[in-house]
Amino acid sequence: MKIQVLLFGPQAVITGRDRVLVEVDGVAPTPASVKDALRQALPQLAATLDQSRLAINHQYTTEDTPLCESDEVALIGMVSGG
Amino acid sequence: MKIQVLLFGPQAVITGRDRVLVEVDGVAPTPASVKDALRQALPQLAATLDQSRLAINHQYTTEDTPLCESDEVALIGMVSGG
Amino acid sequence: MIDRPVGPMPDEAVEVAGAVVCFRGVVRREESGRQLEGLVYTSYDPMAARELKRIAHRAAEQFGLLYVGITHSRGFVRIHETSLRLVVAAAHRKPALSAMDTILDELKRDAPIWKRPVWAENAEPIR
Amino acid sequence: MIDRPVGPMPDEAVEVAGAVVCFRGVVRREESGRQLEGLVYTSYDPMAARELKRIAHRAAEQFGLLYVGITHSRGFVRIHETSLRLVVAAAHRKPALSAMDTILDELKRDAPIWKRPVWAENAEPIR
Repeated sequence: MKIQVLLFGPQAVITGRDRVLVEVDGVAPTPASVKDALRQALPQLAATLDQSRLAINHQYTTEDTPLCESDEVALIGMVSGG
Repeated sequence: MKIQVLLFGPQAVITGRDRVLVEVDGVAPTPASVKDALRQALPQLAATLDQSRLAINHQYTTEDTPLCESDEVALIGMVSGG
Repeated sequence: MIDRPVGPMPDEAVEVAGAVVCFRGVVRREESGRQLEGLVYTSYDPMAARELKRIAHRAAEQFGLLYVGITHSRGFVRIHETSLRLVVAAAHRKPALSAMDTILDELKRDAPIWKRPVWAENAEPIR
Repeated sequence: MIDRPVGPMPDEAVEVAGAVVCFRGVVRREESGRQLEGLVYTSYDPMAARELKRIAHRAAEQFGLLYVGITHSRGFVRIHETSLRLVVAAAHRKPALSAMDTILDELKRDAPIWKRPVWAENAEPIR
């Protein structure tokens, strides 16, 4: 299953892109497996992935929530608001 | 030695006065002895004297600071600013 | 009004400030379940100003503040109106918020200021 | 601007508020010792508004707040200008100050907002 992941902030700068399409195994992959796929697809993210969270449809999610193809998935890391 | 003590707030209301002249023994009496004299002169203050402090010339003072006759002495208790 | 801004002027403070916090203490509409018209604040005057200044300076030093301004009302303050205003500026948020807490604690403990209620039943507020 | 006042309207809040605290986060003139022209804030938009609302609601419940308003700037904010404004009203001071601290911690941790520096050397600030 192909999942599009939105990128922001320094992670968008490091990778030079604001979204990435990753291939994830399984019918309902989890955020953890999306992170693994990101690590492979964009090695520049490796150093910051552990402190990053995935948001699904604008909400932070746990590592084992199953994903649907229609979900809006975003990688949220290195935030610096305030 | 006679010392005039200024009274404020509820302590002025309880005693019905904004100052009181008390007689204190010694050449250089201390705030502690002024408090004792106040306790005798105005028994209505007894309940609040322990949580009150004396100010000498607009500064809080310790119980054993010697007093001069020219000092402005005030009893500061039951404050409620803010 | 007792008004004691302390420390460098706001113009200089703003050059390095990262956090500005303003606290307003507001007279509530009741006390012990009884409706208020307002509160009358009295103070022991030269000493009240001196204590506010001392508290502000001490906090400025302890927390490295860039600006402290304390304003406390005197006389009648109607309900919903501000009786106390405290402005603190610091390079960062944490010292600004800690200082605010400390300053308010010390003000309530040390400032020779007293309030007395004017109950809503009284037609004439005391001024 | 992301602007999410939360809770009862100020008019109602003022009826019972005893403490109103306003926090302003100001863009400082330098970062890591280097002069700034300002900061550019970007956000993941529907989510940023949603997170601010969630944080405000949670704090309102936890601390019994009467009013919470969070405003975060988006785009270029020049040095010495305000990037974040937080207003909290409560019956008493302690919950207002604690809530402010908690809200700011959570905002910094959870709000999908990013800043990037515009250095003073750049003649053209990025907008």
